[in-house]
Amino acid sequence: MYSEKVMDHFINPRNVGEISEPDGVGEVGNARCGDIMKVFLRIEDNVIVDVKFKTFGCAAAIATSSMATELIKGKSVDEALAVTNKSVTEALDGLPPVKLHCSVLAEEAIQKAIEDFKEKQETKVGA
Amino acid sequence: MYSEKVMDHFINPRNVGEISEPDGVGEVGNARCGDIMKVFLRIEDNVIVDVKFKTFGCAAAIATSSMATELIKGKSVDEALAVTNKSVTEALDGLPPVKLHCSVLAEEAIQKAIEDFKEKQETKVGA
Amino acid sequence: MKKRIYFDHAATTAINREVLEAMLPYYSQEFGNPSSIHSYGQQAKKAVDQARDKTAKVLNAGFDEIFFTGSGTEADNWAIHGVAMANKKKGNHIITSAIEHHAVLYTCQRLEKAGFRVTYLPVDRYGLVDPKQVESEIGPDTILVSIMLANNEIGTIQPIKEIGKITKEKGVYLHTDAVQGVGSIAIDVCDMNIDLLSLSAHKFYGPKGIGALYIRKGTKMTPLLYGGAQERNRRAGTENTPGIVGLATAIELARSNMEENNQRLIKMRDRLIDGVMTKIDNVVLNGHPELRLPGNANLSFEFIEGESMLLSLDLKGIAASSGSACTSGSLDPSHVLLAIGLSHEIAHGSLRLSLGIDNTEEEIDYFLDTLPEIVARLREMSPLFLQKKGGYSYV
Amino acid sequence: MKKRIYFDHAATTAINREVLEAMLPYYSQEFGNPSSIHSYGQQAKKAVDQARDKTAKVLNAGFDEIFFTGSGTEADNWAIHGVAMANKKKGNHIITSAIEHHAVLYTCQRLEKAGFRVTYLPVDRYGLVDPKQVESEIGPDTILVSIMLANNEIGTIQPIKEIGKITKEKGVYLHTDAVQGVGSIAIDVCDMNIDLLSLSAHKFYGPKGIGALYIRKGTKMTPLLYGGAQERNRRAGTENTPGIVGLATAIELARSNMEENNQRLIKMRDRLIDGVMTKIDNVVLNGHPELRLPGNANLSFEFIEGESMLLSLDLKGIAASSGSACTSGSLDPSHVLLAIGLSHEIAHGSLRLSLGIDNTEEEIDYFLDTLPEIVARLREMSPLFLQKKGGYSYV
Ligand SMILES: Cc1ncc(COP(=O)(O)O)c(C=O)c1O
Ligand SMILES: Cc1ncc(COP(=O)(O)O)c(C=O)c1O
Repeated sequence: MYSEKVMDHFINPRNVGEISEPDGVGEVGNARCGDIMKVFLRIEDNVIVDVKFKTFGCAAAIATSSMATELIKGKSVDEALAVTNKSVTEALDGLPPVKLHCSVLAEEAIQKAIEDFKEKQETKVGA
Repeated sequence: MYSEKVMDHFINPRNVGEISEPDGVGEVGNARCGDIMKVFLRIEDNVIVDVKFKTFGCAAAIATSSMATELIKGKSVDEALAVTNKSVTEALDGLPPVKLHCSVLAEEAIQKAIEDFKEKQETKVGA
Repeated sequence: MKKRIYFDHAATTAINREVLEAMLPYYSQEFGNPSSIHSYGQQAKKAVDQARDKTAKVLNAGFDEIFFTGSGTEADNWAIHGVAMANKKKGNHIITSAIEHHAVLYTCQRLEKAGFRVTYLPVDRYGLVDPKQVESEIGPDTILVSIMLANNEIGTIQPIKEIGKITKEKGVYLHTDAVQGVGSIAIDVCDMNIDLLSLSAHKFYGPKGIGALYIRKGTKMTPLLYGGAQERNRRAGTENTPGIVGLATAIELARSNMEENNQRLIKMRDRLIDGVMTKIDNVVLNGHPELRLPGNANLSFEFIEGESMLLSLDLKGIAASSGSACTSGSLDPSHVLLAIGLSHEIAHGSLRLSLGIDNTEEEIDYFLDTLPEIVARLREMSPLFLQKKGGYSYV
Repeated sequence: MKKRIYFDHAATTAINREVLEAMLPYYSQEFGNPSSIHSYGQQAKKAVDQARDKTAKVLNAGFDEIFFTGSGTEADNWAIHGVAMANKKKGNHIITSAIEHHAVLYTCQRLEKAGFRVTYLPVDRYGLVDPKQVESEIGPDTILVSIMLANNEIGTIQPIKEIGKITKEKGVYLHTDAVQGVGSIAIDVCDMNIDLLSLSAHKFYGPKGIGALYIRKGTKMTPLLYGGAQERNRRAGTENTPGIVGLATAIELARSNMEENNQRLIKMRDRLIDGVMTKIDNVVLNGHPELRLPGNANLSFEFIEGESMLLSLDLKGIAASSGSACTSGSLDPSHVLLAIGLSHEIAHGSLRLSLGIDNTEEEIDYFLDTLPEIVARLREMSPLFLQKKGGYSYV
């Protein structure tokens, strides 16, 4: 059903965990629909130096969370914003059609975390 | 499908043939429906001393023809009239339900042959 | 052991050993439900997918245009009922032929009760549908044409490719019941413009209880069976994995041995027909002399009735059929034989001999030695023959 | 070889060797079409008749009340659609439950589109239908009640005998989907006043692609499949002789080993449930504590999602299911779990373990050793668990 890469990221998900006092946090999805992803970012000089996640969901949700965090790690904030559900899915060698919607979760969570980061920045700048 | 008795009478039908100048002849059925039976009777002192038949039809039609002629052979005309499709069927250890109608053929052919005999009698008596 | 000769391959066939071998693992080790996401299920799903791919390739169809069913009958019912239900806003007219299998005819009759109008095209004396007539019957409310690829009784092969050109041009769906054609006729659903095609594995040395419907992508139709999401939500019910694998193995084998088998069968069949015609008088060959299934010989013997021939042959170890096996419970002579213009009388005396890959030339010899006596004996017993000899005849 | 443990017997079962052995002759030597009148056909017909007789006896039904179908799904569709169509002049109301299999639910929905009115009875938190509610919903236009014997997801066994008393008294047909019940529940269609009953062989160690519908004599219903005169003109299609023989062999075996198997299964199942509840927190048992199928354990694990549990178990060699295998392609949590009142969140975290005759106590041990780590690992990864630990919870 799933590609080997998906299974690898499901069995050994990278970047699981939390970051205390993160520079940006994003949470999307809801338990009603069966998947939630929460992303924690540590950003220095506009570069994502660390990223962690927690995900409630199926194997596809967990694997895309893992892959997406890998893809943005070490990237600039703008580069990270360019990571789409398509690029995550491709990096995983594809997903079954019924699971494609899961890959949107990671894209949205990252965007939300970066928004959160930017808002915090503005607050700091404003302060 | 058929009982052993039916198969026996189909494989070795008794009384197949014709009687030249019979005392009674009866033919029933039609080729359109797939079965025809023709019965020839030789009657002496109101007793059926010989009987022959020709039948066009399925195994059940042939077997009932054979059995029915056996049942009336040596019987009085009145006894022969009492032979019903039911008694023929029973003598054959039954017939499949879809084939029950075949047994009516023999009953009717015999009745018709006896009628024919009686008509001829009357003509003779009348003459 | 008693000699046993099987000349009833149109009714059903014995499974090919290779096919059975291919099926067995899916009963025992690989028994998972293809809808299950664990490894048992995924292995079964892979087998089903491979089988779908094989089947599609043989018909030159797409992988996702093949739907497995529980029988050829289900495929026929589904095709016709499904297209009718989904397209009734477009029109309520269906065209079929007078010599279709009952799986098609009775489905059409059922739709007539539901307000559809059905045209049952006549056939000529060889059993052929005239494509021009198909064309002229298609009106603005016509939604479906259903014409069989080859007839199960008389073996006549229809000009489906010509009909397909017409239906394509007119924008009407074409269904073909190919249950008898698979294995002897090369089928290319693209080239022939077929939109729906039914098949049944047990007719080509595959297992019983499994069929398939090819449905061209984009065809609007409703399901026949509702329930689980199997077959991409279009045909519910746990997949019959061994059956599906068996069907695919059988269709591939049948296709790759087709030319060779056909040659052999045609030779045997023609010898059988010629032999019967030479040895026995008052015999008629039913169906088309050339456009017929390689294994099919359908002959009518005047003055005698089919079942007594069948049983007499059976006692000599020869299995044959009179009309379709499926209608043998019926009392009426075959609707196919009547449609080609036979009188009831002669239709009653029909014998179908359908040869298959296991038959031999020796079996043809034995048959040709055996049949004349049987016919003679039954004719001797027949009052019709009596009349014939006497100078007049009912027939 | 890798350890492989199959805890998904509700999805499908491996065929019993004895069953397969009984089937094999009908693929090869005894391959005739039961409708053929020659000896090949008659031998096959005898096998079909014997199978019908065996199947009837197990259900305490009459020989001519058993009709073989291509699946449990077909039997369900046929029962409901057939009764509805044949009795629509009498009434257009059908009563069923909210937790039926989709083969029943979707057939009912299709009938709603055709003008029928369907009442979907709620169930209590154990999944039980209330017979009193059945009674009070029956009106003058009610023609059919369809309530399953046992649920495929949560295993709850319905009070069919009580419902049967009511439907009999009210003169309404009772259909029961017994697909999950056969083999673990003693069925007597007379005693239970069942008019129609569906079953599917692959659920009780029989072959896939074969089912049966019991139809009480005199029940008014239309066919679902039209064509040949098979099954006394009520279900067309060449008989799947090997499948039919397999079904009959399997149902007899299942019945004769039932008490013994049930005892074993209940013991293993209860140890499994108790073990999980003891070792893992925040787990809910779904279904009725006692009125449940002997092999069924359905548990919901808070904070985590079912599929990731399934795949994690699969990687450890354990095959399980989350909700019904048939609905695993779907994204919504199971309609059954929602109907017993679970929140969506918890329903998503459900795991069905369905034990069968091949399972051992050692396998239960292995499972109880394996599951806690998996749940812990997934919970560690879950933001819901985080919140829970942090003092508040979504659930
Ligand atoms: C032309 C044709 N169509 C349909 C069928 C029905 O196939 P099945 O009996 O396998 O369902 C048959 C065979 O009986 C057939 O010969
Ligand atoms: C309760 C119930 N009814 C009907 C079915 C359908 O049976 P099948 O998939 O064998 O057609 C199933 C199994 O999937 C079931 O569990």
